[in-house]
Amino acid sequence: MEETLMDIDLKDKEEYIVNMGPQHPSTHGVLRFETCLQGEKVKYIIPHCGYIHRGIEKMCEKLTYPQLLHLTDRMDYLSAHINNEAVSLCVENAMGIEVSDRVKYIRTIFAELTRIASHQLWWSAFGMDLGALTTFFYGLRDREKILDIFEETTGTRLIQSFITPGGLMADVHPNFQRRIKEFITYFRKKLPEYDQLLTGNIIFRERTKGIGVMSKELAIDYGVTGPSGRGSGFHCDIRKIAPYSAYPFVKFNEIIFPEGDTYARYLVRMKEMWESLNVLEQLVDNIPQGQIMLELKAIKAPKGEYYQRVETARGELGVYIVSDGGPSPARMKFRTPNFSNLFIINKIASGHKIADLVAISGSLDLVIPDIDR
Amino acid sequence: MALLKTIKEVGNYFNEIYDGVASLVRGMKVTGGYFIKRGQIVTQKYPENRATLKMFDNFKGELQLIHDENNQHSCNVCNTCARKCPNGSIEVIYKKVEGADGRSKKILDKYIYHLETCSFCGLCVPACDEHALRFDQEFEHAVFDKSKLTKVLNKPGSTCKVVKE
Amino acid sequence: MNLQSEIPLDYIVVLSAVVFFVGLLGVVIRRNLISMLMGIELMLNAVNINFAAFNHYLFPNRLEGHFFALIVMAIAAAEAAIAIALIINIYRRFATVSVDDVDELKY
Amino acid sequence: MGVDIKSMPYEDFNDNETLEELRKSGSSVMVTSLDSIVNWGRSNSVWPLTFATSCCGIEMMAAGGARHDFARFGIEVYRASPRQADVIVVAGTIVRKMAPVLRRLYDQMADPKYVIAMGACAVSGGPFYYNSYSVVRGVDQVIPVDVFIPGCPPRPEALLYGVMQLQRKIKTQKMANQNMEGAGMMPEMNTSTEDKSRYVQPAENQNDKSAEECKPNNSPA
Amino acid sequence: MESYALLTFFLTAVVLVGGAIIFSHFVAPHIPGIVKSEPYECGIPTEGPTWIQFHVGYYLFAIIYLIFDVETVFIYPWAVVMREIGLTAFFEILIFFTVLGLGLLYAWKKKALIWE
Amino acid sequence: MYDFTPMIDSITGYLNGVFTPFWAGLISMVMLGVVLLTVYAVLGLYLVFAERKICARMQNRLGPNRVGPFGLFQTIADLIKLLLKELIFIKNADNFLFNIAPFIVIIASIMAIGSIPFAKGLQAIDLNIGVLYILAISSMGVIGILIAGWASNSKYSVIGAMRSGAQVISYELSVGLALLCIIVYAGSMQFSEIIASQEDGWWIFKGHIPAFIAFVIYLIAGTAETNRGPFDLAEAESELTAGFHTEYSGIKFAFFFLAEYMNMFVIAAIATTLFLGGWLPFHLFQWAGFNHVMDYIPPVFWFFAKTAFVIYLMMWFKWTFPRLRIDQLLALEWKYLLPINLINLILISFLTLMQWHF
Amino acid sequence: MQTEQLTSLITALVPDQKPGISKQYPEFIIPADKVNSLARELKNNNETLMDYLFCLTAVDRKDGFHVVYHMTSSVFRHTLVLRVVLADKVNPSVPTVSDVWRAAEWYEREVFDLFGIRFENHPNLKRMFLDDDWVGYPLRKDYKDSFTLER
Amino acid sequence: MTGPRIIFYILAASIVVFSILSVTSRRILRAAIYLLFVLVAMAGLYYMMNFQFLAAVQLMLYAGGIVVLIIFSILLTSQIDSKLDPPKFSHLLGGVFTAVGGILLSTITLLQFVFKPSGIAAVGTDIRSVGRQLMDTNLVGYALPFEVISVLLLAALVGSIFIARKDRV
Ligand code: SF4
Ligand code: SF4
Ligand code: SF4
Repeated sequence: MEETLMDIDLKDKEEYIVNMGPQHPSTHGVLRFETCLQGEKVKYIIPHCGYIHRGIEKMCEKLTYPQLLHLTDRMDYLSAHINNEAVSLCVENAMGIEVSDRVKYIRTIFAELTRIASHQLWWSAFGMDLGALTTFFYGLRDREKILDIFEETTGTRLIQSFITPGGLMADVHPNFQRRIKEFITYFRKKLPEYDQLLTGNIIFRERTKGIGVMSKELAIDYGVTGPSGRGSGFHCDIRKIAPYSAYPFVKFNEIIFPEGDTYARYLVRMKEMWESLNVLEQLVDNIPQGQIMLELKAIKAPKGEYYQRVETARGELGVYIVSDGGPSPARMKFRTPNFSNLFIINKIASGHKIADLVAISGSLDLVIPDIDR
Repeated sequence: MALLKTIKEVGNYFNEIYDGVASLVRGMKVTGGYFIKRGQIVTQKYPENRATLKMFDNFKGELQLIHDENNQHSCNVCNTCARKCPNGSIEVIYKKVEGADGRSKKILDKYIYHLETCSFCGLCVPACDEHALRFDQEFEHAVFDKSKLTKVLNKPGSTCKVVKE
Repeated sequence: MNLQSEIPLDYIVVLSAVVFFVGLLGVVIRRNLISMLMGIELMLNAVNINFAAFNHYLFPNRLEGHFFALIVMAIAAAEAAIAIALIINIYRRFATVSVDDVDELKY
Repeated sequence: MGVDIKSMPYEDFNDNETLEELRKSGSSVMVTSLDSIVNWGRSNSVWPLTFATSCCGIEMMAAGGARHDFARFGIEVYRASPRQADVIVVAGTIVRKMAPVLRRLYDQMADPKYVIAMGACAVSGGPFYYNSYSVVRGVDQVIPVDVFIPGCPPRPEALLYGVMQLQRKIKTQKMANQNMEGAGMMPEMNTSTEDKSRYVQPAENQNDKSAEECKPNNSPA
Repeated sequence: MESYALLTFFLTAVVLVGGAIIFSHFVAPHIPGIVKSEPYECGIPTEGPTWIQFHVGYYLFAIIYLIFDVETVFIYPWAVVMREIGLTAFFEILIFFTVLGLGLLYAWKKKALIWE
Repeated sequence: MYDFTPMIDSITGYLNGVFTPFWAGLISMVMLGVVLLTVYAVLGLYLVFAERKICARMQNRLGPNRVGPFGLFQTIADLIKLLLKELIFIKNADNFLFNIAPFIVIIASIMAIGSIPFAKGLQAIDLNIGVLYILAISSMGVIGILIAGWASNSKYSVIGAMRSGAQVISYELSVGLALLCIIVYAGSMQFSEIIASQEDGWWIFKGHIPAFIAFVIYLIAGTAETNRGPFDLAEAESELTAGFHTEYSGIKFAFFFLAEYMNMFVIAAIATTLFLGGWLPFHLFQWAGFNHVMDYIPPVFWFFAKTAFVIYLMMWFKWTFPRLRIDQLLALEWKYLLPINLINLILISFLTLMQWHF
Repeated sequence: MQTEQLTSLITALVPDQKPGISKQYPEFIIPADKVNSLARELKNNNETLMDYLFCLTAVDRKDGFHVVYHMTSSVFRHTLVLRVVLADKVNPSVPTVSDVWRAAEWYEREVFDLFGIRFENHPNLKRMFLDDDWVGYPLRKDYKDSFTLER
Repeated sequence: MTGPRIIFYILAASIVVFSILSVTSRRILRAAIYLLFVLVAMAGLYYMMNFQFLAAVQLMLYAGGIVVLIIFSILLTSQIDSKLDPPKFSHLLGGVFTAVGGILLSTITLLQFVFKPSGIAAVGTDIRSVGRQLMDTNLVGYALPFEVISVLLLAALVGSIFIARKDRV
């Protein structure tokens, strides 16, 4: 198969191998691309992962359900909340309990805020990858507003640890709604600026349009989901396919662009931020009253196997729990979005230039611990 | 016909240039705007603003064993918090003492808190039925010596309010 | 500054002769095409010095030597461009830039 | 003299004892004024290596962002090449596969070089201290660490505080023994041929100091 | 005086760089190591030769540059006297540019201006 | 007013009076060298500082502010740090070339700075081929970059060097051609004469649109020639870590860093001199009063203000735009700038022929 | 497609299938040697079109390793789970499905890395997360090493 | 000893030394750098002869153009640790003999001839007179060569692209 060109010998003298990573600014962490180049053209890429394989799945087998949430937090740390939501939902399904609407609403609000924050960070970093250094600061500036909302309620910024099977760790702070409304108005003003700075820019468009084209079939075959998949026209938003939490109560559009190039993936995320703002607007004023935490004697999934799919900021997260009926799972598997999204890179980036490789890997929005777990 | 096409091509060539330059100028307006406008700087000057810097009430800084003014805490050595902690950051070490009624009682000897492994998951504080724990607002932890991060939370000479039989 | 009054013309002419023959030496002893090209450049430069020097010393009222030097430079540049193109082509075909190897590898 | 940091009183720093020891240790030569100039330069211009492995890296980026602005300390010049960097902020988990890489990066940095271990993972393995088969329990097993910043992840302010601690530490150094200091207490190792056994050794159990009878209780409920 | 000034510039630069490097050599720490002196490649020992075989198409840029460099060199004297000489100079440069424009067009059409 | 010629003459006169010509020459050389060095160092340090502050402000942050008042000593601290940083020798690298590369880039930039007219009479050297001299000297810098990348024996370096080589040589053409436009207008290559020709208006104003186009092209090409963003492909951080100077540490690296900024200054200073009237004050046609007030501002100030403006433009570019890809970069030069430039030049010569400029 | 139809379809293809464990999705336990052909059929059959394999993993149970395939159709949106039980706990092996779904290539590598299950005909079965010289397969229940600290 | 003389001797010495180094160095890129030094020193020489324009052209064309081209081609064809073969002994012998013999012969010949300084007043060698003569369409002018050069350059351009493009491997 042409994907695994590990053993191709360098017959052509003009080819050479360059390592990008583990410590490389473009890989956003400790990914390693073993890149074979011809001139500046990428012949093929072999991604090497495992530089941050922390053995989370094994560790989960030793921890109780509430405890292991602090590990899933750290898997895809940019959608920490959504990861936890997935686990909690899975455990709740297993136990056959249903949380109150209030919890659902708050969870969804958190999830959407997380999504926006994650996309903001991605936007910042993507601009950096392409050499537009100022985007980094604008994205982070606006992200701080969301982090403030998180911190006020949960006490931590990046990794909230706010959710637990059966409900939430605490009720939201009284300022919660006000701050979110402020944020919505604020960010609606700032988003057009993002467009002026980057989206419309001719250099940016030249750098992204037609680069790294991924067809819909390819996306499905490789299991590329999330904004990257939707940029190829793959209808894969779990929030629509299998709505959970408060998503059945809100109206929103699934953003789909059929082109499949880097620019399309970019646009999906930009539009998703608008869409998330809409979702937030629908939810924030209508948070019903209700119990924050169900009274549970013990959190134990009954014997059996359970699977839960949710949509994180990067795509479909699946949580697969095999339980023996004890307080901790017998096997815990995370089907993480980035794991699948990563391996498409050889397919879509070979044939382009090195600079395009950076753009493409940026547009896939990789979070390495999510790949390695 | 060919001439028309050429003209069109040349027109496109210049159109492209115009569009490109216009988009560049739009981008420059954003950055330039921030450069000119006053009061856009959002930087908090951390060490300078220490006096006014206040964390949110919920901020999880460092675990604290609550002591009242009599230097008393309310930990009764039930060890729930240590069991709840996912990464063993808490060790509750007790010693047995002879109570007044002759029965031996467990009292807290050392409440060891490993700040270096704590992941601030917040499971320990609600786990304590005695409400003996809380998070304080401290975040300036950096040290030169790793062993300084293992802390004993009960203050020297402190006693327990409620003594478990 | 006027070199005319400070240094005899002979010095410069001898200097140019030295450079010329050093360039020749380079062409002779090196088998690498690029090195040989560098030798040739040296020789051309030696000639240019003469043009300039004779102009400066003997016919300061005219600019002929100056122009000759100028044109030699232009031609040298064109020659270098073609030569490098040839060398690279040879390199591509034989994966070597040594005359000896190319000689052996004749097609 | 020497270890004052602008807008931050000396007493408000942690771990002043170790600092005092550092000041006393080494050669008996007093910190000369030349040293203080040199240290002033070095401490105010610590350029970090672009190196972030996981979650803590995001907070490091946030510290560089507009709100917290690393740059005020003059350390915003992120260098991607270890040759030009002064400090390696280990922000995130280091696993056994990564440890040789980290070591190599550290070895390739030009002296004087410093290490900040940011976050619980880098300090001790953090949430992955127990039960993980691949996480290195603290980067101090791999490279010599100057400043430890606990937290998971530490706030950007905590990182800034850690940087100030590093600046204080730099200010205690002496030119005279710069060829010994900073090079680290660990000999360089050749990562290409190195045997990985050093990370495979179980770390010293931190529970050693705890009393025996507590152990059984510590298992998960 | 001019040539002395030029000489001064040159010497200043040499003194600046040389002095700084020598100074640095004496005062900076120097702790050599095997790994330290190996080439850097993102923390991974380099695979294969560090020397890169370049795509040979690259040198075309250098060649085209050289040709146009010669051209610009010859335009300078023209530019200075353009004003005085007027029409003749204008036509001469017109011819000159036309011929070279053809060259550029040729290079363009032959796709010599594409960096791969 | 504010003519430096008498001052310099009197200094030379004094020296010649006291010492023998040989010693007088030597002393004036030393003085010139010291002055140049000071200017160079101060400019270099504060350009770096200014860039950090300016970009900080564009990004809603403060920038360095803790070292000295407003962080003014920040770059000095950096300099001290870099001076005291270990110089690493790379295995298998060609040490001779590795060490000589910083010399070449710095020599190129210092020699270029020397001939810039800071004010009337405040010019170390006024060659009759001034513009050509600067171009010739700065074409030397690329050799430094090429051998730096090559001698490092690292893959990133070589790719960076190759890119930067292709980039710099390409854009040199545009720089030259854009300057030629003004040379045609002014009919001279001597800086003093070019400035003198702008007494009645700067070329960018009185040269019609072609002069403006030339200015824009010059700015783009100049930015590219100094390897600055958005054309910083040679050290494209997200691709090649640090590009051609990946393996350089300590003060050697600092010199590449410095040379980049100084080249930027040279580019801006030439733009000022040729397009913006050099040290001439800003005049509005007939407003004698206004013009008179302007005349009171010393020419050095005018020069630096204009240069600062151009430098600010270049920084503005850098901090706003994404980086180009290498093939786009070369296409921009060969397919847009160069043809436009050639046509522009013909247009300008036509304008000159017809005497249609002001 | 409804569960009943699926059941009949799969029974037709693999007569010795057994109903699965989980109740959440329709699930079938199939013998190891049939997995590749069944997968191909499920993907290409116009009524199932299981073109999206969203999860492939393994579980270490008492009766052997279970390899579990979660798949869905991007057209019909029905989900199906296949399960293969490998009783051999020392040298488990199963045919690859990476020629059916590309995504499987890396899932299988991961499973090989962490469980030591061999996937026959896999194009590139190598360690993925762990070093090449790592001993043992960490996600097996009996995995022990000297490094892990148990709590 | 006057200033110009010192400078001349320095320049001459560096020309000779670096040109010898350039042909004897076994590292080819070093050889190119030595060549660069020779060329720069020659530019200095032109400068001292008042041919400022020629000096600048020398720098721009030779140092900035041809040397860059040569470095490019070296980068494309040789490795950093590869050294040039030491010359064959016969070649070396022949080469040194020719060179030394040639130098001696020509020096002797040249020294026998007495160049008489012309004593004619120098015309301006500044760029303007160069330009005037270059644009001059009279018999003494160089307008025709000027145009011919453009054709030459065109030919070189087309030729080199043609050579480089032909049968791409
Ligand atoms: S702190 Fe609370 S939970 Fe922990 S041992 Fe004491 S009483 Fe028990
Ligand atoms: S916050 Fe979590 S990790 Fe920290 S001590 Fe409490 S339970 Fe343990
Ligand atoms: S310390 Fe916590 S936040 Fe930091 S890398 Fe480790 S798990 Fe992530």
